[in-house]
Amino acid sequence: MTPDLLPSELTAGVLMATSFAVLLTMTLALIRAALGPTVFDRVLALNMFGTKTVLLISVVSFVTGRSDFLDLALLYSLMNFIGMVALLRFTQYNDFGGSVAAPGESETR
Amino acid sequence: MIVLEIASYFFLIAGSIFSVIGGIGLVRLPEFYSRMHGGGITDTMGAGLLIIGLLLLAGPTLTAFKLFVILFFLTVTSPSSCHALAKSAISHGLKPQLDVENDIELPTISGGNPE
Amino acid sequence: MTLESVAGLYNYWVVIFLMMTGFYIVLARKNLIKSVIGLNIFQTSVFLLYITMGKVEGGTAPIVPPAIAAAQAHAAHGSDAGHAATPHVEGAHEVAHAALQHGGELASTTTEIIYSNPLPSVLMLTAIVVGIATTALALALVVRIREDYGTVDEERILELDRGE
Amino acid sequence: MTGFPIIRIITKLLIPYILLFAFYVQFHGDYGPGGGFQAGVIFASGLILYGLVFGLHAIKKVAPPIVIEKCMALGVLIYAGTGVLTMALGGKFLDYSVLEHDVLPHWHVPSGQHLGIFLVELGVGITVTAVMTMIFYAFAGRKQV
Amino acid sequence: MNLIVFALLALLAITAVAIAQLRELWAVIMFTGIYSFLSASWMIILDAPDVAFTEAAVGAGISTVLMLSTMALTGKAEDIPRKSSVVPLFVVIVTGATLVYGTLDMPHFGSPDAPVQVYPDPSFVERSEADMHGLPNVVTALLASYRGYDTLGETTVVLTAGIAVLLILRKNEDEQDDTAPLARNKSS
Repeated sequence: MTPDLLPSELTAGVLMATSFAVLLTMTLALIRAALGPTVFDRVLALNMFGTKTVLLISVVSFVTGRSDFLDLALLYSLMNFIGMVALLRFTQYNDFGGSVAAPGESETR
Repeated sequence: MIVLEIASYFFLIAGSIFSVIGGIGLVRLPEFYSRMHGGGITDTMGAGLLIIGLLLLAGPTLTAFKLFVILFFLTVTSPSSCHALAKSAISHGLKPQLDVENDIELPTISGGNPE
Repeated sequence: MTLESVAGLYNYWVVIFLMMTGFYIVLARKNLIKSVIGLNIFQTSVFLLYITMGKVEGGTAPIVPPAIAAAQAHAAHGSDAGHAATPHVEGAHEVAHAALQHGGELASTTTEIIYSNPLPSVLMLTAIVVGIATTALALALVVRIREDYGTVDEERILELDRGE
Repeated sequence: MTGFPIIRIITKLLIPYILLFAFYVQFHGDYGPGGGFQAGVIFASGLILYGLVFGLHAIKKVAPPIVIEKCMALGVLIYAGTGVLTMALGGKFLDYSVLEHDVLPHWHVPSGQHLGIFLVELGVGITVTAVMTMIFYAFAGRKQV
Repeated sequence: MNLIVFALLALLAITAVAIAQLRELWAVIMFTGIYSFLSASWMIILDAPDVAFTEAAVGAGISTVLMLSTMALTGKAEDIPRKSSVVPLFVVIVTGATLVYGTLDMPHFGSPDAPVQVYPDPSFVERSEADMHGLPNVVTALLASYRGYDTLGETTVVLTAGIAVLLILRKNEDEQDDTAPLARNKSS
């Protein structure tokens, strides 16, 4: 480990507390995703879970002192958005290829 | 320097409190549209404050730039997908439960996507 | 079964739990898409097993931190003019030490940086992308099966094959 | 997704950054986490996001299947071609050290290994992007029976 | 740090069980995305950022899209359980117990004397410092240079799988759903 990159004791303590708060939130989101009576509850929980993962990665990269891994957090936020769009498209149109997209056209359903 | 650290502690702790509150709201609130409020709190206040705290901790480096980009992505993507979710829910006929005392005719929120 | 060995082995047990969950899904569920998902979980647990083996206690990721890397490159360019000669491993150590002393604020570290093993990472990295390609192949087969049999249920497909 | 104008706008806003990020991962892969496989997947996800939001015909205009099809093989060709190039220069197959003094002697490439890894990762990236995009086309272009 | 890992592993196990238990397929696919995010987070803590990068991009992005599009093509079939799940459970428990018994002789987690760490001596990190003239990412160096043949093979496998998917799924433009004679009388 590279000692110069590590945060000080107090900072590390605060970062650990923060990461536990984020983990707790992730657990709560997981509970909602498992319970979720409707589709939309689950998708909402998934969205929130993705955001929390981004935060967890950022905080953990500060704890371990390798903050050059923040690229990963960036990627997670992008992938979360793509997954959300795919789920929305699936719940709304239930197909992926259709010609629903041309501006001015009316929707197929 | 120490001021910055204390400020960052403040932001980090505030952000974690907001995310936990939002998480509790997501689990305990009665129906979808109010749960969305809980999700919104964690996605904006929680995430925003946490990343601002980390920004203060990072100082003016490449790390700070990356954090700023992450903040930008989060603030752009998360509320818009929440919006799309709500819109999709309304067009699927999921009606918000309104706690109304009298028997007033409910405002027609559910007619979002007439086809 | 001491506490020490529990602390040393629980990672493997979690991996085995995940692996068995995937296996159970493949065995117990009849839906073909669900089976593919079970295979995916199994696959991911294998990735995790390999990555777990590569971790070294107190190590960091096998990417040289930018500050040290810059110092190292500088030192390397300074010392041996041509790249043609193949330096020995001791040479590399000296370069690393020189880099540590070179990079001003890093001078206080007498301990060397420990890196985790990069080899499992490399193996799994390619395996993930190959895995998604083969998963896509499996899903394509599922789509074709659905088109020909009208169902993705294993038992139903077997019944149709028997001609009922 | 005509029902979601905000998603359309946000997607238009995001896609350049996704593609830029993919290039960053591709060409910065020697220095940080990343490389051809990851960059290919990210680039393909950018294209897939466009396809999801604006429809298959729009993405087929941007990335025509005929071109993408050729790119699938082009990546492997670049990879293997690097190996053949090193053989032609007198080294072993995929032994990048010989690239150092013979190819581009006036350009200040740090070393032959750097150049070789760059070319190889480029090939991997092209193949992975093309294959993922083609798989998406194949799945999305199919109608439900 | 250990506590974070414990919490992550617990979440991972819960997600896996949820995937096994849930009936609605699209919810299962959603949980697969969560599983992928979680395992990628664990990979970062286990010092493999490159793998985490790939896993996050593949598992949460492409894999979700592919599975959802497959579902869109196959219909929202519910996953009906078999009549008896005792036999699979028994098989799984026996296999798992055997594997756990096998781990008892494994080197402990993170031990630097494990065969994995000792065998290529000197390790690739030190070797690449000498060979690669200051290429910081050892994983990339290994992937593209030391194991160049292997990566060429993997790329070819990806290409082959892509071609196979195209061969299976591609239709001509004019040829519309004239396959599937069985499907018609079943689904009607």
